[in-house]
Amino acid sequence: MDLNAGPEYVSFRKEVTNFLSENIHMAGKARTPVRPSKQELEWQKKLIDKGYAARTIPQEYGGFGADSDVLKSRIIAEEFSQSSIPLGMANQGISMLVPTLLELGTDEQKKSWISKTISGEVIWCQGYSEPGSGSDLASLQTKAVDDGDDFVVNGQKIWTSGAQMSDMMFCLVRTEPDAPKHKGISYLLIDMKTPGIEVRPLMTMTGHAEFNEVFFTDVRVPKSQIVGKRGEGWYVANATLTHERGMLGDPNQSATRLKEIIDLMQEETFNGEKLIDNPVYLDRLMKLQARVLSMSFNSLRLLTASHKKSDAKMAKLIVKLNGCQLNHDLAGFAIDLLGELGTIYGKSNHDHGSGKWQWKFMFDLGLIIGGGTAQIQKNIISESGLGMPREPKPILEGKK
Amino acid sequence: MDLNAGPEYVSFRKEVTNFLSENIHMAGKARTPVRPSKQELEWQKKLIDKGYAARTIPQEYGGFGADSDVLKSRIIAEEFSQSSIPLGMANQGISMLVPTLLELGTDEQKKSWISKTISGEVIWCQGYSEPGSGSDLASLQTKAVDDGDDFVVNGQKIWTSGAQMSDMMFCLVRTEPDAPKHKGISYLLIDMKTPGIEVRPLMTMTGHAEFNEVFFTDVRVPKSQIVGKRGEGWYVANATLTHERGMLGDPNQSATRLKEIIDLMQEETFNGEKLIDNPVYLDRLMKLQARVLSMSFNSLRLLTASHKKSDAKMAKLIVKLNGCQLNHDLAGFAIDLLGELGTIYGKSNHDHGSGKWQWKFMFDLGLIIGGGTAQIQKNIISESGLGMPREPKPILEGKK
Amino acid sequence: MEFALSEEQEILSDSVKKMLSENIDIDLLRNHSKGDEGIRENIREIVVEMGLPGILISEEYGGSGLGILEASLIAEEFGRYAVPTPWIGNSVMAPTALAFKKGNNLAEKWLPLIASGEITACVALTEAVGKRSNTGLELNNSKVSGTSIFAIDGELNPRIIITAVDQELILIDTENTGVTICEIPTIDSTRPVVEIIFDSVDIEIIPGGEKAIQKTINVGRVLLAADILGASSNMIEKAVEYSLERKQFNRVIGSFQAVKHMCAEMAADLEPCRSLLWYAAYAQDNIDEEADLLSCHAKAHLSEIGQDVARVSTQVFGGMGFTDLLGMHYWFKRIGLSRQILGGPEKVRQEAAKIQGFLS
Amino acid sequence: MEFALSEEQEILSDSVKKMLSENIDIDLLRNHSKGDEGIRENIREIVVEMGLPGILISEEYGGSGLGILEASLIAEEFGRYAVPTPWIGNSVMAPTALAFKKGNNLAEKWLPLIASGEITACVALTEAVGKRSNTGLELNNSKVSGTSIFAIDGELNPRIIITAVDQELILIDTENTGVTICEIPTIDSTRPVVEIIFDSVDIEIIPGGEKAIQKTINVGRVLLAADILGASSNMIEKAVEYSLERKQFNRVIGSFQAVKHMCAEMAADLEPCRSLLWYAAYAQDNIDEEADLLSCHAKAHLSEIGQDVARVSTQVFGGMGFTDLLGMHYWFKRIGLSRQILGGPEKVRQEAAKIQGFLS
Repeated sequence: MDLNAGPEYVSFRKEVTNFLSENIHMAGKARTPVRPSKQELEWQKKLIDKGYAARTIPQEYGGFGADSDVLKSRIIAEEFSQSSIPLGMANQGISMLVPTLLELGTDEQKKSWISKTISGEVIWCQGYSEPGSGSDLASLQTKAVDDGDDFVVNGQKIWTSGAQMSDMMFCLVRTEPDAPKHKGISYLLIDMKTPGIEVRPLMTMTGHAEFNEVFFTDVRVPKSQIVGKRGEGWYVANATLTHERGMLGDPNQSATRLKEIIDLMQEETFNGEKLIDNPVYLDRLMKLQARVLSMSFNSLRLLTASHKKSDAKMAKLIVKLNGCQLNHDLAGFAIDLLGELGTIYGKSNHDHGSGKWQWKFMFDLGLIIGGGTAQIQKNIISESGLGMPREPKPILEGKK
Repeated sequence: MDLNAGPEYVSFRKEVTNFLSENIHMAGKARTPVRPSKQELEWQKKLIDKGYAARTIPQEYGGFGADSDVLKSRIIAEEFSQSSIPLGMANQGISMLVPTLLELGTDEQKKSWISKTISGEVIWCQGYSEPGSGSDLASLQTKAVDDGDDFVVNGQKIWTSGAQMSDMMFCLVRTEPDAPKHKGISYLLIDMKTPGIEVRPLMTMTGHAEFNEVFFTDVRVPKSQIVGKRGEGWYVANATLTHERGMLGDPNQSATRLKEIIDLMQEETFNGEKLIDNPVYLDRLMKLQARVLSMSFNSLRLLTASHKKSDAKMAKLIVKLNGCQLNHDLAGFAIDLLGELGTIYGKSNHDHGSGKWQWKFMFDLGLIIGGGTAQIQKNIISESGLGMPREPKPILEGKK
Repeated sequence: MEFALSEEQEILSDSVKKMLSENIDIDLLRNHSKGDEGIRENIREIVVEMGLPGILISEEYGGSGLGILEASLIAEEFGRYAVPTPWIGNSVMAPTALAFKKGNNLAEKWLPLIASGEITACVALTEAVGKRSNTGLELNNSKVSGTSIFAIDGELNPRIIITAVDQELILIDTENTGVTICEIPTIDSTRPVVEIIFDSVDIEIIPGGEKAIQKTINVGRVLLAADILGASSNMIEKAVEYSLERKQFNRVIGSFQAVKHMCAEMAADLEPCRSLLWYAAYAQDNIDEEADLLSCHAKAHLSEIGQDVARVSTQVFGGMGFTDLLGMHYWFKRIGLSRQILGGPEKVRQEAAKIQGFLS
Repeated sequence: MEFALSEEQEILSDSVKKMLSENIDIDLLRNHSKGDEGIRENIREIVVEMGLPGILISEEYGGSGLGILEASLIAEEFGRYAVPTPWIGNSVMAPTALAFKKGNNLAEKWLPLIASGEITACVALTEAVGKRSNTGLELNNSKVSGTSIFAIDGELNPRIIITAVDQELILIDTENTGVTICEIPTIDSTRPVVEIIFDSVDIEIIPGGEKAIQKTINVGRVLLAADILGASSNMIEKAVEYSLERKQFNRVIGSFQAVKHMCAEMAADLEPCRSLLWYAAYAQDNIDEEADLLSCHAKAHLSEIGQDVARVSTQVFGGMGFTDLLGMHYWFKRIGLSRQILGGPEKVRQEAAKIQGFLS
């Protein structure tokens, strides 16, 4: 254990803070997915030039080309977060497709897509889940039938965020309907302007359409657009799925929320008494603080493990389950603190910020469900983490 | 809804309280299972004569012979409990065997055993569970082989309370080893003095031996000692098993505990401050009080349902699960209130009553497990209560 | 002693349920939440036709003279169907306030109008439970000024407002000048709440003082608990139904032990709440000395259990529960609002402790 | 920055584990709990032989000069094996108290004797955390009288007792007259605690005042948390093992989703505690401004999670968990004692709030 940074990192942090103080005026704000503006594209370019975005992506594909150094990556993340500046563009193309192509794409695919993706020229959405295939993702039914130089795709995807403004989708389709379910899937890159694709916004409980449904009717996709081999799409997707799960339940977010809650308790009153002076609320706050600290330190542990290229095992497996529940509980506490005012969801003279908390309370419940439900997470923890057996296969009853 | 008792019940309650105030000097104290003393046998006789014990058992079998009236039964229970007097002898012979014999015993069995059992002359223990058969009780392996006029019993039982001082055991054994597991069981009455029976006390986490193991080696049991038909023991036992489950998680016990906890909070201090003045403890107390009240009222609801001979369904199914957990949580709260002192388990100048709470805390955890684990209870609630399907049968893997 | 609903109570509950099942469905809730005002008027008409606004009002004033338990049974069904109509303020709290002292002028004047459905009454007692910043009323020269928020049943041009100032219940006729009412947008689109600004408005005092205020709050709390009970029951029922249809891994998800146990835990938590609620409701009319405490426990405990049920059942629905498609979020949010109004769980438990003489 | 154990720390932890796995088993715990005093002496010898009592004591006094993190790793293993030997008081709290101010006479005199294992030190700070009735010390003419309960590591004829009076840490040589020590019987037979009665006994003041008292309590709390971590880890590990052996319904019970999820929840709750503990232990030696707060959080949070793990893992063991046969109750009870000493969860969270300036 040594929580002091070495001198190399101290000076690197200084470099980042200097950059930020000089250039902060150029940065945009974090926004819900929309096409990047000209200013944002320029900012992204600047970040890549400095190595604050696309840091480890080889220069030949438009990246900065640095060696992997998780500590520096963390310093960058921390300093950008401190300044409330988004760390370059964040989208599923950058976080999921690019690592996949780097590992499994053909040379031509790498050259065609990586540079355009990290620069923000091409925006991607993800086409994995289907209405009938959630926890059992591998049962997906969207078909891609071999027809000359193309696959012809028919089916439906769901939970596709940003679909309406994306150029491309990376997508799982069933190419071999007779193979066992995990072996009949292929990973396709689909141009969203292809005829036969319809995007419909999907309204959620929050009252917003954070996701979409995407319908495919006889959509032709050139065979060259397959990543990995035909029938191996499940394995192509899986590396990055793990990556996605690691991103859910971010402890930095929990820590920020806790700080906001303490501020709220110091500002708000009930019957003239400050909320921070209520012993029962304080006890609840301390319980939550212990959980937040535990997850923050767990994340430092993961960082070190990643730095040392060692497997953090259980410490990693539990992040999504714990983190999403913690974030949900924090939002629920904030709502309770605000009492009646905590239910306000819209414009009102008496709005003390509850809209944000209510949105989080609901959206985080969605995150507890999405990206592998809590139940699936517990299966994974018990099987991969504790070595307990998989559910035995049931004897299927005769069809009715 | 009408929570007023009718005039018949008001006068019945008066009769009971009069009896108690006149005769209280004759009553013994509730004790862990030992053979009843002469005084206790006399007291039991008096109670049966008055109809406060063995109330609904026909006079020909030594009972009082009253019609069933759950309200009067409750009044008796309440008043005896108020006076801290045990409601006659309570043992598994009376609570489980007698109802079974009344329903399914031969005339001769009824005449032989019921009167002696309720009078306390014959004491019974129960032989159901085995080390390998807990949740899956029907997998029991104790064998009874047909040999002339007798069955010859070999095997082992566990969780047998009072075995060392019992005259007889009602016992489940496997008589048809080749039948499906539920259909190969018979219900036998076994004399505990038969050669080949060994009783070993079973020490539990509480440090006491509340239960025993019983070993059978070539124990001969006359065939006339079977209750119900051969191979139907599972169904014979099941009626009274339900009865046993209903008894666990008694809300009267929870209410008594809550009252004791409030007394404790009013007496004990920490750093000179009364515990009852600590807002965080009070919040915890109020949460527990709401649960206690809910379960008490639930029990009134069950009482009325039983009175009207209607099926209380879910309200009944949840009693064991909720009640045992609630009692455990109450004990845990009492321990927390006492802090360090709450861990004292034995004679000490600083004993503020923690021994009782620690024993309950552990024994109640045993009750959460015993008599159908919490997991089995949840299966039952979801299947019988909510109509969800049973676990599908797994495809068994080949033997290694 | 009979701890069960009477036949009449069962019939009342069933008839309300039948009426609601015929008139309320998810499309209606959706259209209502999008601002279709006609829906409020229509449902209000049906409710009035059934005589429900007069449920607590004595027969001499044109009501049916029933009790809080009957009102709770109706509230439970209103919760089950997430009914968008005035109920707890108009038909329960206001009549309780007005009838606290028998035979006063205000009761004579207004109760018949509430019973007949001619007017609606709005109840503004949030500040009597606890004040947030920038709220509260004060009296000057017998006129009231100030702001009350989260007033209940103020959406249909209420003719009267019942609120409290200086430990007295007061009544305001909204035909007087100086009253401004506007809806506060909350998560729960099924039950609008309003903000009322009083600018030197004439008042009348409803007799009964602090005790009348407390009793009015008590019945409001019991009724909110009943609403949560109904909403939660519905969420469990629908979650079980869904789990028996939805398949993953070639099995209905309701056959997985994890899902079964989630449902079993919800049911085990909720079922005893029904008995708690019955007792609490019965106590309001029949056991004076337990009425305060039981209303607190019913409100706090159902708020906690209801929140758990809302969360867990949404998880059983999975992604579908998170979307608007099934519409289960209307219940999730309705439970969320009920939890906070007339005192959140911590506040109400604190009161429960004080009632018993703890926490001086 | 490296948030991981160093190679040296791993080696230390492994060597302690190896020593314990060779010397401690369930039969030994059982015999010890039945009063076999020889066991205490034997284990003490082995622990001394490994140099563990001197772990925190600087090399000049014959120790190995390591830190609280190293001591916590040892405590974790002691918890995992439920080791019946003085540790937290003797080897951690006492040296921390004595070395708070560098180079004082008392340190010079006693630390070498603790390091070498020649004496044991008992720490009696229960009343500095919070007084129960009929306890507490007072000073008259530089002599101490009164009662301290739940003193730690007083079972092997301790030569010195460290306690506090009037905001000062004090040291009592038990060779002075007037000290009576007797064991308090608790649920946890593996770690005896004692009651000490002082009857006008000579004292010496350990320099450092309130800060020294606080620091001594802090490290005690961190070490108790470490003990809970080890004990809980063991319970989960053994529960999983058992679930893979025990069959019901023709399947190992570990293949039932209910059992799998119970185990997964325990693991998910416990795993982040390890990071919390490492940080809290590291902070005691390296981050002064966070040391107080983190020791509170580690103690309170591990007490809560530990209790859950103890309960749930016992349920996984089923009836066997409730009997004495597997002996898992030694860990259940050890966790139970650790939860209560040096401040139960509510008390310690209250301190955590105060440290941050909340709750004036």
